[in-house]
Amino acid sequence: MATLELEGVTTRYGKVVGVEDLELTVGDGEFFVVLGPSGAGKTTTLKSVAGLVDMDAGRVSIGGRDMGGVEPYHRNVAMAFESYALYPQKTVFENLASPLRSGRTGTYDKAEQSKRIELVTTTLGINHLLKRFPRELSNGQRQRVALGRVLVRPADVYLLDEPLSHLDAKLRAAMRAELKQLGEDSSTTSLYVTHDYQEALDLGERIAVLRHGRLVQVGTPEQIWREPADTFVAKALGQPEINLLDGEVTGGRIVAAGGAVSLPVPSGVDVGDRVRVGLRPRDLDRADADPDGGAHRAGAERLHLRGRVHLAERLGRLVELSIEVGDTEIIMVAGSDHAPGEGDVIDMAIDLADVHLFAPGAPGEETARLGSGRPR
Amino acid sequence: MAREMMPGRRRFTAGSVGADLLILLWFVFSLFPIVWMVLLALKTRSQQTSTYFAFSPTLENFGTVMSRRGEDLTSVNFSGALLSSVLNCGGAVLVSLLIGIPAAYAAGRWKYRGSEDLMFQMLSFRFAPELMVVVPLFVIYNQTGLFDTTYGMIWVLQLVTMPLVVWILRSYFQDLSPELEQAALLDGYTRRRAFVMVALPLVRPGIAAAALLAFIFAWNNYVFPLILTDSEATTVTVAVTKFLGGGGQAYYNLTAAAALIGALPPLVLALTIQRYLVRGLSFGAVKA
Amino acid sequence: MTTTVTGPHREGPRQEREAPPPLPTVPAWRRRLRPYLLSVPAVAIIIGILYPFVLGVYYSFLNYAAVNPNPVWVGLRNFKAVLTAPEFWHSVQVTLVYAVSATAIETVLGIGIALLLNRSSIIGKIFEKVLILPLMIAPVIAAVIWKLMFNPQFGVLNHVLGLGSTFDWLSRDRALWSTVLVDVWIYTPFVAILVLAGVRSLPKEPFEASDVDGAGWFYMFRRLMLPMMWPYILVAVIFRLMDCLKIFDIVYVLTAGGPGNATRTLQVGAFEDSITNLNYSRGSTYMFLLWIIVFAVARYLVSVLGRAQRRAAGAEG
Amino acid sequence: MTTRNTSRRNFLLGGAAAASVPLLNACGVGGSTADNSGAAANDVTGGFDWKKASGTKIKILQTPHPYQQSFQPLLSEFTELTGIEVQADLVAEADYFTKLNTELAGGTGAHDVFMTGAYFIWQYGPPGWMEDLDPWLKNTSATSPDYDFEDIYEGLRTSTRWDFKPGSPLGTGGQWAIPWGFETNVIAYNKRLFASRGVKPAETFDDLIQLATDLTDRSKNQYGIAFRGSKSWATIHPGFMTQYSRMGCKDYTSEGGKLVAAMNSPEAVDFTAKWVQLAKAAGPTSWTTYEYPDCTRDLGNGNAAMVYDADSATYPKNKPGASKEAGNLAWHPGPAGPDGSYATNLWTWSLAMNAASKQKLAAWLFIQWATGKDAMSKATKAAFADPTRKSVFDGAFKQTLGAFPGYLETFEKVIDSTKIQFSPQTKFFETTEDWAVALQDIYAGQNAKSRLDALADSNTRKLAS
Repeated sequence: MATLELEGVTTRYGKVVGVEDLELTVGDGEFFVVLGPSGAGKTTTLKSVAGLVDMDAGRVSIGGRDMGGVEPYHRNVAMAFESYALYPQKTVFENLASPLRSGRTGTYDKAEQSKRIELVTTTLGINHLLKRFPRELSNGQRQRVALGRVLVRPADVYLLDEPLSHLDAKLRAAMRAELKQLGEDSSTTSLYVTHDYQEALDLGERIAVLRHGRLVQVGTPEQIWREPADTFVAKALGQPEINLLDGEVTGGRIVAAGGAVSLPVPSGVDVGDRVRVGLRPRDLDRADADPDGGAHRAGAERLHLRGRVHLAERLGRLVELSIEVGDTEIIMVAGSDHAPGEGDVIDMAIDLADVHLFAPGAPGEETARLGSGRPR
Repeated sequence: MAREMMPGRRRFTAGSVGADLLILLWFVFSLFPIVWMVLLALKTRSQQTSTYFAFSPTLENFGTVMSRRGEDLTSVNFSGALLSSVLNCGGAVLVSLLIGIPAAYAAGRWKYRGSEDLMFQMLSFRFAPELMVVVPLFVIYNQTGLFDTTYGMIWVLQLVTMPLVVWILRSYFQDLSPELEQAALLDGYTRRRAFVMVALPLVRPGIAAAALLAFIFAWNNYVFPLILTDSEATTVTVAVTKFLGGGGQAYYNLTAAAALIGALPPLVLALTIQRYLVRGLSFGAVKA
Repeated sequence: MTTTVTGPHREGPRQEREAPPPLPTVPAWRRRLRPYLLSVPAVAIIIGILYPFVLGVYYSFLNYAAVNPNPVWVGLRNFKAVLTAPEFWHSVQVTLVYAVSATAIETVLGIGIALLLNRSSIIGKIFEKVLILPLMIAPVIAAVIWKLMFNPQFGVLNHVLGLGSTFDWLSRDRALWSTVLVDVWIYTPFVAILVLAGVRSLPKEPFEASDVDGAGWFYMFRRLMLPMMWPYILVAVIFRLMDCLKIFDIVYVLTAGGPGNATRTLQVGAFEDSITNLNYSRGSTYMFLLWIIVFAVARYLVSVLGRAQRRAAGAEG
Repeated sequence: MTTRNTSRRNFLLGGAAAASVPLLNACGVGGSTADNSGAAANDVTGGFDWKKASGTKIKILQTPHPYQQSFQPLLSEFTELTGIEVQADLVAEADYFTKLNTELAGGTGAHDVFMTGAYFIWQYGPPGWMEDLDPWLKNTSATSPDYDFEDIYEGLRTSTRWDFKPGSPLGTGGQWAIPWGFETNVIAYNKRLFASRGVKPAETFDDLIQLATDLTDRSKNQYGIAFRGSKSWATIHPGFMTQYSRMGCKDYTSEGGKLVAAMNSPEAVDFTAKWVQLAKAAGPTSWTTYEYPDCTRDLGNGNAAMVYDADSATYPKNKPGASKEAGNLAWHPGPAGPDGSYATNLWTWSLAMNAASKQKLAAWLFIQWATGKDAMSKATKAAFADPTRKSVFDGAFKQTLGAFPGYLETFEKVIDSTKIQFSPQTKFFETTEDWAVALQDIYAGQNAKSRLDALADSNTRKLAS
């Protein structure tokens, strides 16, 4: 029911930076995901919004109102903590009733309280646990109670800190679907924090990627996936991780992997004499054996590679292949039918549109994307 | 036997018996004085210096010690001292809790300038030589009329109870995830309500342990009442030592009975908080 | 603190244009002040305790005594007098001997008892319950009990140990060791329960691993256990050493510092000066010097503890 | 219990008073300066009347003692006579003087009247803590015509009168306390044991050593002689100081108005070494902890054959049923000095008034009553030994002495040479405790000469500063 704006938010813990100069605008009712590895400042972002940590600089506004100096209990936000933060001395029911009884989230009589709790616990599949204490629950159940304590009440903003991280795979998938539905149905602005890129891509209307407390990129899932702002974002999305090859620019062409990879410098991209070439394992197709695998755009220009399979690791339906290409190793994922064996030499191809170029850098250094659009 | 003392796998060997014997030896040493005190307390006056173990026990001494009759014999008003001890220590613990809980909470929750200094200052009270403070207090108390009063004792006993309460409770508050209170804040509760609703109930065992331990230490204190009280607010520990020279006569049986009565409250309290004892005794440094 | 905000659903249809009512705010300085406000009463107590402490230091620069109620500043004269008096150095020696020997014996015995109790034997389980009894009895009361037991004529010790009536536990040569004995009786359980808590918190894996490797128990004790236990032992040692340096009650009740000055520890000496003789300045000078000793030892040991805790944390993590 | 209100009131009054004085002086430094001009005594005018302070209440501080115990039942008579309520607080002797000192130093005036001894006056009269009773005695409005102060033995009256000049003899200056009961320090022995062994009390100090050693049989838990040995000034003043004086030794000599310690004179060293030898050979095992109750306990139990201490301390042990050896005790003056001296150290329990008392008239009436003829005579019938009034001693007291062989004879033998053998000086307690410590050190094996040299040196310096 409200927009959420963060302007220049900086929160430090002593000398340790939580978040630095964060600028975000979350639209009314938007389901916004913050993605980043641990220590990136995701939780700090949420707590800065909630007013649970003292910001060193910047402004948070909810619904157009500046939250500077406003106590958390006046902000009308709800948060699911990664640690659950369930009151150990209270039952599940009491935990869920807590926000309804404070008087600051609305006025509910006993019947309304029970009704709301019944509704949300049924959705979350924990309605049989109401009389239990948190210590009598599994982690997954606790997490759902924590989520329930958010959803049971109306709020201007929902803050969800890794709410699915402790669920087992099956439940996580189900809950993700549930959440997606909820996000679409509900008009509550939500800030959702995760380290799981699939969750982010699946749930987020927009995604912000954080690293070391700084905002790296904001965009729709499509933008983030297609145009990662730098190697960090590129690596954060996709499993296996994107292949990054160091390349030299010679005579209008980019040459990498000891000459095994060669492609033209895209027009409109300002390159120096060195670049990094990024190839997502799932974007690579088998050019030789896979008749219709890899739904590449018809007629698109393609980069062709040849290499020797060094290692083949079966992952269910797919096979992860380590392929020696020139003097480097490239990972690709292929369908397990007709998968090559170790030692086989195979041909691969990738749409030039899917080749990402980044500025050169030392190993371990993250570098920015070259060119604003796709390389052509 | 030796291997069994290490953590991990248990093994029963002939050495176990040897170890049990060693431990038995300690406990004979450890419990003998207490047993002896009980025996002495059960003797009549004529048996007190003449027999060691064979005698006809009587409970009379306890009644004598607590009554006017004991005071006439020994000039020690023991029941009055018991009451004073309860008032002094109870009052001191109460004050320490009222003042110490907020301070412990602040020190456990926030890192703020001076918090470590405050805690260290508290700790330094625990290790300061008592007389350094008591001698000037003796002069001050005499001038202000606090000498030999319960108020005066409650004040000076803060030196004993306050560091204990603050340090123990800080360690409990530190263990308590701040996110619990944060959750309450976001549920719409004010900080005070969040504290009362969430934090306080969860550190209740810590509060109980700190309070009882502080009470025990205040009860067992000797220097303060020795110097800062006379007859009105004097305590059990001072009263027990008075029996030794009481009345120019030696009532060792009464001394033992008084010692037993004086030792009982701390023993009972200690057994009720045994689980929390280690943490309390080490000021929260060792979490058992 | 009241609020004007209620659930957003209570409002009617959304009114985009209208400015929402302002929320109550708490200025930043008041937020930052919060922990200080909570600590104010405690700080008041500290100041209240520090005041007499500072006054005590001040006394040591006066010639203040009950018989001289209008003292004057005498500078360092008290310190010169005390530091050149052989009684003071004798008291320092007595205090150090008491503190070091009592702490050492209690630490060794305490570790031994903890290790013995760590075995899962029935006897150990029972004894663990009563281990703390001497520790919880008031030290003075314990001293009274022991004083009765030490009595050469009717005291039970000479009877049980067959020493006859001529063995004087509190003679000049023995009094210090007898007071140490009482200290050991009271406080060994303190070390034992701390160390026992430490032993129980140790991970089992390294021991099982070296057991499989066939390591001897002494090797395990020295190489594995002791380093991991070091912080626990140090905590116990710090508490015992500090308390022993300012020992008063046990000694005062058992010997009052005698015979002669054989057990006149620093705090007993200070008591004699300031309370028995009502010479506040000389007593305060003693206490000030003792305080410096205690403070120096405490600072040193706490820094050692800090290092040990970091090392132990590193070893386990 | 009724006094709790008083404390609380004091607290409030004190708090208000403290608020009005400068900070450091108010709290922590600077004592009270009591009004000691005798103005309070002179405020009392008109004819004498016991009821003049009727309706007031006083507190008295005492140590449990036969004297105090004899008077306890009589307190109600006092209340009846005067309408003054009395609360008696008791503090055991071991702590008594520390308590008394600290209370007087505090200047709170919590207790109006207290039991004290002569030495106490030397140290705690000068700061103005004790009321000069001379103006009270002289005021006929405050003192009954029947009081007859002169009836109290002169030696005792002068022992509590001093002008506070170190080295100046007792007997001049203010009357700081009224003598109540007194003690001579002599030997009490177990007559039954002496008879069975066929021995008689020793007449010389060397004989005493021999006798005591002969009577010692550690295997039977029996030893020759008990006297005090604890780390306290009180170790010096009874038997030790008595025999010390008989051997011709002095504590201090006065040189040009300055006191010089004489504990290390050749005869003093010789005697001290022998005394300690006696303690080792024939004294109690834990001599260094011995106070008078330990001594009299051992005498009463039959463990000690003799006690060299106050006659009034051993006296109650012979009362029927008071101890195992009751009825078997007898008294003897103890060994004479080489020149036949029976010099004996005196202890008077006296009653003194707190200068900070707020009920001075009532306090004075109490002192007057307690040291008066009637009350003292009545107390003597209980266990009050050695009353300070000649009329009472010759009257009521002598009648009780039939069952106490040698008590009266001993008393009469020593009384003429009984006086305070110490030199009056203001650091009595500290320097005399140091003396006791020296005895303990010598007992533990230190050389008597060098130890006493060190003591004398230190004490001379302490008195000079």
